[in-house]
Amino acid sequence: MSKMNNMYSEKVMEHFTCPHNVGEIKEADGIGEVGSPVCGDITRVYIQVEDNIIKDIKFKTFGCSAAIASSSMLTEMAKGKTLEEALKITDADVAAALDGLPPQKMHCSNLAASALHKAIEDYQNKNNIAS
Amino acid sequence: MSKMNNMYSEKVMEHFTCPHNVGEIKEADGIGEVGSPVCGDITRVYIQVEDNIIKDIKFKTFGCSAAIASSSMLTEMAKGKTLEEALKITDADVAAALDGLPPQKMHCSNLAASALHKAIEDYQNKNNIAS
Amino acid sequence: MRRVYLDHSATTAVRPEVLEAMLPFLKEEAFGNPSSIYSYGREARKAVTEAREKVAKLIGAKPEEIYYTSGGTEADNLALMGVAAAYQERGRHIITSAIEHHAVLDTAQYLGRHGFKVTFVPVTPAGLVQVEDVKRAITDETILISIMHVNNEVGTIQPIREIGQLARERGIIFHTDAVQSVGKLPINVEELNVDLLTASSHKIYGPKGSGCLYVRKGIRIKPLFYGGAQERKRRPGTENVPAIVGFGRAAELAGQEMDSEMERLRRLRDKLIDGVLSRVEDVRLNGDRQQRVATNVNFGFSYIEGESLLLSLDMKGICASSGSACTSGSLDPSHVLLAMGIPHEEAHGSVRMTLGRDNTEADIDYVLEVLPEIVERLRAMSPLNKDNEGEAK
Amino acid sequence: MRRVYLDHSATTAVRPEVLEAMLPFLKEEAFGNPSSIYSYGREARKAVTEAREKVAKLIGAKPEEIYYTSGGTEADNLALMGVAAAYQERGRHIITSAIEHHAVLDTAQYLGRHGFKVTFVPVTPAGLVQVEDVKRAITDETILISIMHVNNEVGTIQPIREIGQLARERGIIFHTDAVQSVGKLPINVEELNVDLLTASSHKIYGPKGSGCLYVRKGIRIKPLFYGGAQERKRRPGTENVPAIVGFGRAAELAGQEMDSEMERLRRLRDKLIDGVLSRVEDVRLNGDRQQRVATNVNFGFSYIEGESLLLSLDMKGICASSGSACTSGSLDPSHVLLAMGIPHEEAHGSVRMTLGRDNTEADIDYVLEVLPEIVERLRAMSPLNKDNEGEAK
Ligand SMILES: Cc1ncc(COP(=O)(O)O)c(C=O)c1O
Ligand SMILES: Cc1ncc(COP(=O)(O)O)c(C=O)c1O
Repeated sequence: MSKMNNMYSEKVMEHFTCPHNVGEIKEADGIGEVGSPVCGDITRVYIQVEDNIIKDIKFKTFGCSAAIASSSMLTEMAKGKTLEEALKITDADVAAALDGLPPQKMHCSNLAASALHKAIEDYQNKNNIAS
Repeated sequence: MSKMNNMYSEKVMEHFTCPHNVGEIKEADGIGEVGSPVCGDITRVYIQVEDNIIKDIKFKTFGCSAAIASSSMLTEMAKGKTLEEALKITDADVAAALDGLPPQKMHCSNLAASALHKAIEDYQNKNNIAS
Repeated sequence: MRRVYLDHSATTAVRPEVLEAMLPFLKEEAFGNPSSIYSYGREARKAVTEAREKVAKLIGAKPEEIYYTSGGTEADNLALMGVAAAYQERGRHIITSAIEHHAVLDTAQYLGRHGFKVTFVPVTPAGLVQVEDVKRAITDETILISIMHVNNEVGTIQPIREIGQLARERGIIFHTDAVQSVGKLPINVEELNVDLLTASSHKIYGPKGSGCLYVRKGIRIKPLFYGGAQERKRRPGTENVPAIVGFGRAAELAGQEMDSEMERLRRLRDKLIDGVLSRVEDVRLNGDRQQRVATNVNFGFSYIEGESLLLSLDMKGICASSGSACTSGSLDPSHVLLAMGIPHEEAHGSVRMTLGRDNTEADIDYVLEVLPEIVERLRAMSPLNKDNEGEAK
Repeated sequence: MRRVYLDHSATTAVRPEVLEAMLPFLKEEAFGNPSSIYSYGREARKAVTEAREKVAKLIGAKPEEIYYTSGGTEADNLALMGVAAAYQERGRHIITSAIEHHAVLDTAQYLGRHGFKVTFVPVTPAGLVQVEDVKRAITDETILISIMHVNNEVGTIQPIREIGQLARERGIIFHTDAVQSVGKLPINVEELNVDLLTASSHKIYGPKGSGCLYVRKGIRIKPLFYGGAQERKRRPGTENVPAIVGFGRAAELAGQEMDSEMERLRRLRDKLIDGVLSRVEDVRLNGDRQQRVATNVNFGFSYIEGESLLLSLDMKGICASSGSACTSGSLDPSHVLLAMGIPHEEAHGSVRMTLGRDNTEADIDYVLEVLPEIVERLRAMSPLNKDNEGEAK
């Protein structure tokens, strides 16, 4: 067991305690999922797209506090952005917006941006848009 | 460094603090010495013999508290005894009379009886007595 | 906020009586080096000897069979490495189990990389080593069997006496890591047929920094390291006198109070187990319910991950621990739960709560009030939650 | 009776300020396991980190270069065994000195029995290692040089910076056992050119049960034993938090007070040396008078044996130690004194008095009053005393 808790920023704790945009979007325009149960971390992102803009976004996460906080932060960052803008958000950007994550959390609990990219891809595939 | 001090009996401490018969006998009838500086323990016993009896006995010891106490005790035990009786005193007898000695002290710091035996031998040699 | 400490298997606070016994050996009064011959040293020496008697008594050993170490980890290593080095001419096969603490497991693996063959016997889904499996693993080359007494994660009590009997019949040395059973189960090294036994002070309300290895008279071990003549050259270095004195006092108190205290904790444990099982769905008690130490509870909550559960509990003042990989920095969750055949995602969602002397019935009531809410909240966020998905669609 | 403790090189009492810093980590307040993620654990983790910074600062190292151990002996072993195991492919020759503490000496001898060649460089009659001798001992196979900073028996300060320079030029790893210099001499691992350095808490008014090995970034070491991930896997086992916190506080105080305190002790030391040399005949100061730590006095009294001298001093309330074989259970007196060329019988009659913060000028006056009488009394019993015999005849 380790010592990540005293390394969590206040931002992480805020987003973990009261995560934003938890849930699903029925009949979402795109769904993306990354992670695996083996890693102990699965993040699923749902998006609703209108006029190339992310109108609504929701997530479900099975994972540690860092994973939950990352998902919450990601959805806040992506909402209202164009798909092109949203695709530029990286996992590192999410971590930075959370005032950093402990090193051992970077590789595994910080997958929300990747899930979003997959959701956008899903949307583009469904709508035959070349990415 | 070790723990012998709490193992010393009160008898040992008594004889170490106020040893009996310290010193030399000028023109002694017999002198015996055992031990070596390497071992850190040398005991020399001087005897004065009259009518086959140990009239006077003195010792000098370079050694630890156990060695000094053993010498003191030995001289007390031997004084007034016939040579035959004195030859029967063993190092183990001396240790027993001191209410025991710590195990690591038995082989090295408990040589007084041996020194006495040598002193008696010396006396017998000088006086051509077969032992 | 109420603070409920439920991680007594990780470490415990030093009891006031124990601290009181230690203090003179920290301060001017009696801080001396036990190897010295003057009075300060004598007092320290005497105290170390008395503590040795107390520790020995708790496990039915002779004082001269106790070797102090810095803790359980070092004692486990001394047992395995010490026996391996001393008996390697006789054979190079070691048997241990898949659910040992890392102090045994990693050491066995180290030996496995350095000329020894190691068999890790499996466990049942309930977390129990089977004597038959140990028996089957024995070869002519087997010099050592090391099976823990009580598992630190799921609290299961292993059949030590039977394995010891088997080892004895075959002339094999038998070690048990009893860090989680000392002070919690009656232990007698004769009745249990063990040759070496590990104990740790800070698990029984003694200070950190002390532990011991019991080594049956006649069994040889090589030291882990070299220096002064302390602990009859098996464990050199200035003795940690205050910690040793504290360990002794803690052992004494543990022996005196064991029966009544374990009865009390068993009741609290059962209340906690039954309460959670009846209030929360999709939860499983990890580890055998019968062959279980009085202090251990370990739940697997489906659909959620342990670290976020722990942190949520901590925010409510409840200290627990988890088999989650996310608390260990590695990717795999608890090797113990995996060895019991629990799937990865379920293992990630496990939480251990271990009871101790400061826990009361009110503590358990509080946990039973708080825990179900937290589980519900986290499950609502989880993509694995089947019910949840059903609703959503 | 006055009690004068003059064995500060053996061990010291925990300072009140240090004890105060430790107490919360023993009691309910903050006893947690630093590996846990809940609040109790966080406090412990933070305290361990802060202590690491304090210890690092005292020797001019970075916090992440400090590995806590259970004490000096373990740290010395970790240095020698750890480097030997990690670099054995590069070469199998180790250089150390004839006057090291047993924690280095015996470990080097162990390695000498297990595939390594070990050279023990000699010392001068004043107890000093000569850089030239180290230089001559170097071969293409040399992977490690280990020379202590200050000798524990005679207090001599070794030319560490020069040996470090030499090692660096030859690409050889350099370890110094600084147990007797930390807190007594200014130490900066950069300026001293050392790659590994051993320190021990209980020699600087910290608690027993903690010490550390400084390992320069980039130097590899293999652990002595296996288990949890503590100390970046170099030293597994639940951290001894109270002892670590105490070690940190002790290091901090030692750094703050070193200059003035060592000046004070140097004066007391010189008073004791000059006083004894002028009052007692046939006495020799063992160890160089100039290259000497401020706290050490070591006399050789001809014609008498150390243990009886120690016991006599103890009866007067004075705690000292001795190079006498009679205090070690072995036949040979101190290997340090013998390596300095002192004859056996003289070595047997040596006494070490090491000063510390509780010593006052009045203590020295008392020793100067009592010691000559004791020496005289014991000499009167000695068959080696030439004067004495002269008189008697
Ligand atoms: C079963 C078991 N063995 C060994 C250990 C290691 O003990 P310590 O923390 O005293 O090194 C522990 C505790 O962490 C344990 O639970
Ligand atoms: C020079 C030296 N090295 C190592 C040690 C061993 O330290 P510890 O007693 O902390 O194991 C000592 C003290 O005994 C020492 O003086």
